[in-house]
Amino acid sequence: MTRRSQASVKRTAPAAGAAALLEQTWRDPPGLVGWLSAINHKSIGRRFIVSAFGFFVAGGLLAATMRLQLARPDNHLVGPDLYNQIFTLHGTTMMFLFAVPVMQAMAVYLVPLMIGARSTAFPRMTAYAFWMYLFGGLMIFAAFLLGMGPDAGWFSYVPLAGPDYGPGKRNDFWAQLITFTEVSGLLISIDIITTVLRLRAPGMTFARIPLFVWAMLVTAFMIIFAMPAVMLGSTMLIMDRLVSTHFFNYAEGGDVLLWQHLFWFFGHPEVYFIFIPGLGFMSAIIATFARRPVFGYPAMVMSIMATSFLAFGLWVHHMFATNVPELGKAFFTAMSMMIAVPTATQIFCWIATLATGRVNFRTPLLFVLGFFFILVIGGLTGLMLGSVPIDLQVHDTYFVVAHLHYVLIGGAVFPLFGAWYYWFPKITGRMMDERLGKWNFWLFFAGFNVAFYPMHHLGLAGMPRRVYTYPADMGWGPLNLLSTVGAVTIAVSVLLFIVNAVRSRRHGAIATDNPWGASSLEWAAASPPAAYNFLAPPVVGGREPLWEASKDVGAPTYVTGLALDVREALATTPLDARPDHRYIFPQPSIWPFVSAVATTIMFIASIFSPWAIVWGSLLVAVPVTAWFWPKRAETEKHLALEKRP
Amino acid sequence: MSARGLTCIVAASMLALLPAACDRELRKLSKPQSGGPVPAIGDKPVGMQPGQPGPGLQETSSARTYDGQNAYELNQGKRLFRWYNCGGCHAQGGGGMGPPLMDDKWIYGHEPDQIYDTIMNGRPNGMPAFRGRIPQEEVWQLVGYVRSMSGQASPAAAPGRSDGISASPAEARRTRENPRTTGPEPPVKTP
Amino acid sequence: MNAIQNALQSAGPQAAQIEQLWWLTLAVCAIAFVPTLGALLWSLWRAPRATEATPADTAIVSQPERRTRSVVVSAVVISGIGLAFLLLASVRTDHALAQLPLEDALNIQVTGHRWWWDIQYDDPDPSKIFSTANEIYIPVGRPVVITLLSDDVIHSLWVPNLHGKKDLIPGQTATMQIRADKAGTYRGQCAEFCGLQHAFMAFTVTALPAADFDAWRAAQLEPAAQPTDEKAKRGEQLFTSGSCMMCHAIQGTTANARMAPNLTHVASRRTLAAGTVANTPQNLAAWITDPQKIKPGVNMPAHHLPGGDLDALVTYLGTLK
Amino acid sequence: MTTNKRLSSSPAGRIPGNVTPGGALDVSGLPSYAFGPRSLMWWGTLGVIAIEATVFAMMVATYFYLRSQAPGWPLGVQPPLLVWGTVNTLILLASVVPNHFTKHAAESHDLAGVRLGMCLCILFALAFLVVRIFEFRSLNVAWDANAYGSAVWTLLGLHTVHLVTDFADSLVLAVLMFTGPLEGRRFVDVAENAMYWDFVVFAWLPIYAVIYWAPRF
Repeated sequence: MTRRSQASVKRTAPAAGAAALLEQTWRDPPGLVGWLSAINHKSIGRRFIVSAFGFFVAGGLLAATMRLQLARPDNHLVGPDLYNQIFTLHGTTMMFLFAVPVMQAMAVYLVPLMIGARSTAFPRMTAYAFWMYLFGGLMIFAAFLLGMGPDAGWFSYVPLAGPDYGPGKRNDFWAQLITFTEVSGLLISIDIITTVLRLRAPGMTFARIPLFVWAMLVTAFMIIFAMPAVMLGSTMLIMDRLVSTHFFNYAEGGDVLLWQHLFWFFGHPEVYFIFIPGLGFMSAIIATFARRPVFGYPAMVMSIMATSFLAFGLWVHHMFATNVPELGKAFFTAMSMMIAVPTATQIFCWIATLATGRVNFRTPLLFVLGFFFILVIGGLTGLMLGSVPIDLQVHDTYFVVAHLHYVLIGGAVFPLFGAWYYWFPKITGRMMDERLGKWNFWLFFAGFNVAFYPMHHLGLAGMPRRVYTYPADMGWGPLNLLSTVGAVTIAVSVLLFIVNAVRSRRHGAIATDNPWGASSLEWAAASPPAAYNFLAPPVVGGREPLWEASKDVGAPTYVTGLALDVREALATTPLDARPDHRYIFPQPSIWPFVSAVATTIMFIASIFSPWAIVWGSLLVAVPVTAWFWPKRAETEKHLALEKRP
Repeated sequence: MSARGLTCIVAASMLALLPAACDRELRKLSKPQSGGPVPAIGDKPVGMQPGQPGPGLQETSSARTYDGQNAYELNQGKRLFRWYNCGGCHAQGGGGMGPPLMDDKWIYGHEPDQIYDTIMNGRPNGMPAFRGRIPQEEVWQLVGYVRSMSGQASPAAAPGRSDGISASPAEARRTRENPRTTGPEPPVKTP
Repeated sequence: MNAIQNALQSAGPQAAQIEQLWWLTLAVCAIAFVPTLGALLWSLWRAPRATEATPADTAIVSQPERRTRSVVVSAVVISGIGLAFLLLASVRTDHALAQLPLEDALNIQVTGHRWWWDIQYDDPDPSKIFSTANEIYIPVGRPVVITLLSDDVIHSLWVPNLHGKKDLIPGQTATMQIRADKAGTYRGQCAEFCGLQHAFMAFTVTALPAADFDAWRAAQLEPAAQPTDEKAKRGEQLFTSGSCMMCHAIQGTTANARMAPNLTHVASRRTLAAGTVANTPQNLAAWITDPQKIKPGVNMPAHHLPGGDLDALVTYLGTLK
Repeated sequence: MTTNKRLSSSPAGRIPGNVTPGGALDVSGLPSYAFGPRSLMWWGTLGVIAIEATVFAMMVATYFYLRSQAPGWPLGVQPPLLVWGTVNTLILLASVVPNHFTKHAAESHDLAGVRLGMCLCILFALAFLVVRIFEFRSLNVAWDANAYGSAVWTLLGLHTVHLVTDFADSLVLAVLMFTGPLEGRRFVDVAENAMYWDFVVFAWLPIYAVIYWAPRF
């Protein structure tokens, strides 16, 4: 802490109206233009979460339609063409427009608060990423409503999704949606990594980073190394379709399996960058409601890292039915088994935490307990799928559908709902209704198992995935009907959640700053937090800043000396978070929004003509330059604050 | 990029339902049922001589399902062009025993109905009659595809490259020829 | 169509191997599941209750929790052992699947089409090669090597009662070794999404005693029966001079196209349109008239035949036993 | 500093939880920006570099995967002509000199040096963009001829996209350096731009090897 000792400690009277000034400096500008120019991480985070939830509901409605179609054999509610579009869009929406973005959205809102910062590292980029995500999602749903929805599955296997067997522009929209969401996801990842590494409160060393922040940091790194694969793959796909390249044309030296390798090299890690943030929510919620820090912090961190590394060695277990060399398959089976160890470790640590803690049964904890039951089942069926011989039987059957929903809904959606109940008071300043919350949980939990448990049996009884209907004499009818009943129950429980959220937002009990008696820094900010998060950014002296006294004897407890009328914050060193320099954040700007619009036009146009890339990039260059170009007035202010390194 | 492409962008991005965009991707999976008069059927088997129809199929006006801008119909047409071995004479549109189909020259006319007529009733010097051998709906699909070979279909609907040896550029990337009728005259023989 | 399709009712060594592994894995997973959830419920039951006001217990941060740690560590170790065991079992089964003895194996070549199966029985003697569609017949107890090809997109051949699935990938050749030890008919269907009618791309594998199989094979090698009565003759003429012969083949006639199922012995089949409807004259007539009603998206076109012609055609096809 | 209001005291509330209140940490003395790994922009740029390096790696992997599936390589065409690719490699490597000159000028707040350096860099950029056109001409294969053609065109295209964006960045930055408004942080932007330039140059070397030499072995 050398630099800190150098820093002189002033003691003078409180500056009058400091809070008002800061609020004025950090808040979003007024008016519609102001709304579009907003870059405050909380505004963007809120919009991000709400949009992602919107897509979750849309994807859910698609799922409900499928369940109604499958409720009885030889059903003709929707025909094969529409059904294929529906299940493709359901998978695409849930994976690309809900599961991954919603986790990043939570991070955009929470991470700066949890590490005692005032903003994400690149707020304008955060805004741009959000708009790109939103426009991409709107594009794909527009295409669907126009009868041009993608219809080759969320995995878009070639040649089915290729130019020869996927006529029209349907799958081009899919491929371009990937580009949208990847741009968004990758930018947010850079943002989160830089935020976590450089903007942590002084004293928050690596060993003191909250587990949720760890999870998001690791996830961000995974995204950076996994997403490029599918981005490249979807680009090849669109080039094959638009300009006749031959990447996937076996007759001209291409290869059909190349797509599967590229897709699953991303696709399998993707499961984990949906799952790992869920683990982060788990740790945050369990610690608070067991009234003690999570047992085995180092083990937890190590497990998250181990998972993220092993996740890159699993992709071929989606391809066991192709003729991949046997030896390779054995390796991937081994990896699939191995990745269970870190997850098991975390589960045991949480159980230990609950066993040695004092338990406060509230809705967030209920959802966490739901995780244990559902995810453990999903994990075990995962082991079965990891084994080559068993996979050969259940691969591409409803057994897999059951498994993946047990893992993703159990491992991510249940913790996520818990997280929404947990952080709702922080975001809105009001508590959610506990009684509705419990109904919401029990209906969701029951409905989920009724909907998805029977699918295990359907799969073993030979029902393949992605069939729009099935003959009556296969005997799959009753279980499918049961499953549909479960699906409806889930829909009701989600409706309850919406009702609860909307009502509580207006009439919920006023929340204190720290309604759950939690330990992490976001609970030191107001509920809802002021635009500037912390009037005096905190200095951290331990892993549980709100629970334990500072471990750094005689260390200061808060930061002063930051400008009030300029968006200025403290940048710290990556490892041990020592104060490094004062970082000046950009002002709100309309240009990220305009740039996103321009990029959207370019991307959609390039579905129809390769030349759109050329004139489109010129179209994008203009707003991006304007975005970067500094304002004279701001520069003046900065010069006044300037101090050379 | 094409005007149609632009309309599609506007449609998609503005969520406005433009019929142009919808129809192009529509898949009419259930063809219209037809009644209508029962034509007389020749009783002796017919070979593939020009101008002589095969027996059996009942034709109806309601079966005119031509849509030269529908991606699915065009793609089906391309499949049938391969299945019925049209390439045997016309190659991949480049022409062989039969005239090329990629260029702007149409001996017997480029209008859909003229092409339909050519396929159904055949033409002198080699083009067999497919009446009675290919159902009307499929002939109309072939008509749409044949026109797309010289770029008459929107690039947003015309087929892309096939999964096979690519002899000629994909229909979606062909330059739109300005069709002109050159016949009636014997088809150009290329050695 | 009332054939069974179930991964847990094995009728051959391959499926049996997998079934054993399945039950073993299930047992191990149950052994893992019960104590884990038990431990969770137990700790929740005995842990003292608290409210958000309860001061957090941070003492434990400073003093190490040796007992808890040893419990957690041993739990991790045990699960590690369980996983290693499962891995071993899985690899062993995988090995066993590759060891099916193949002497005097029957060679069948299956080509996937949207949305039906072209089946060709290979033989060193070319005159003994024949094609059929959607219904595979094999002798009981004799190994069968199936060569898998695709004509368009990726399909996957799956007969759960006999073996796991194997993909048919365009531009690649895969093989699958099976053996049926129980006589019977086993249903299978395409397991890789292949477009509009993926749901109705089914087939059956019928295991016959050796003698019956040879009889069946001899019958299949015969060319189509010559029509005797006038109506059937008319039907054949319609078939060979009309649009049917553009895609279908019937051995012993001029029809020899390969785009659609070989109909030489169509009357001997259980179902039409790859397991979509039962093979009855009514269904056949409906199918010829408007296939899209029965199997939307199928490549078979509608045929608006005058009543008499339709009747003749159906009668003729009915004679192709 | 007088024009700027600062919070220089213990505020009411908002001090994290039950931590025993110590003193304040006054950071007004710290620099308002920093170079290299100390700057946030450096980490942002590093993130972008990581992503793009992964894309290149994936594309190279694709190239060799396709090659491993092919009967012969390159698929029935001549390998690319060496001359233009090699010329461009030399130009790119040479551009490292003015680039680093610019970087050092920026780090020592030498505006004149930065202006000169950036102009030189832009001249180099123009040079390798022009030569790049001839490179595409000398590939001896069309992108739609076969999978090999698709792979090399995509690989070369990907890198060209980076050349173009880097050229555009530098151009905008150079203009800014002449027109202003300027502050110390702008020198950081110049330094990070130089770092990205280095990436584009050194990422080229493996790509050059793959495009021009791999088909010859």
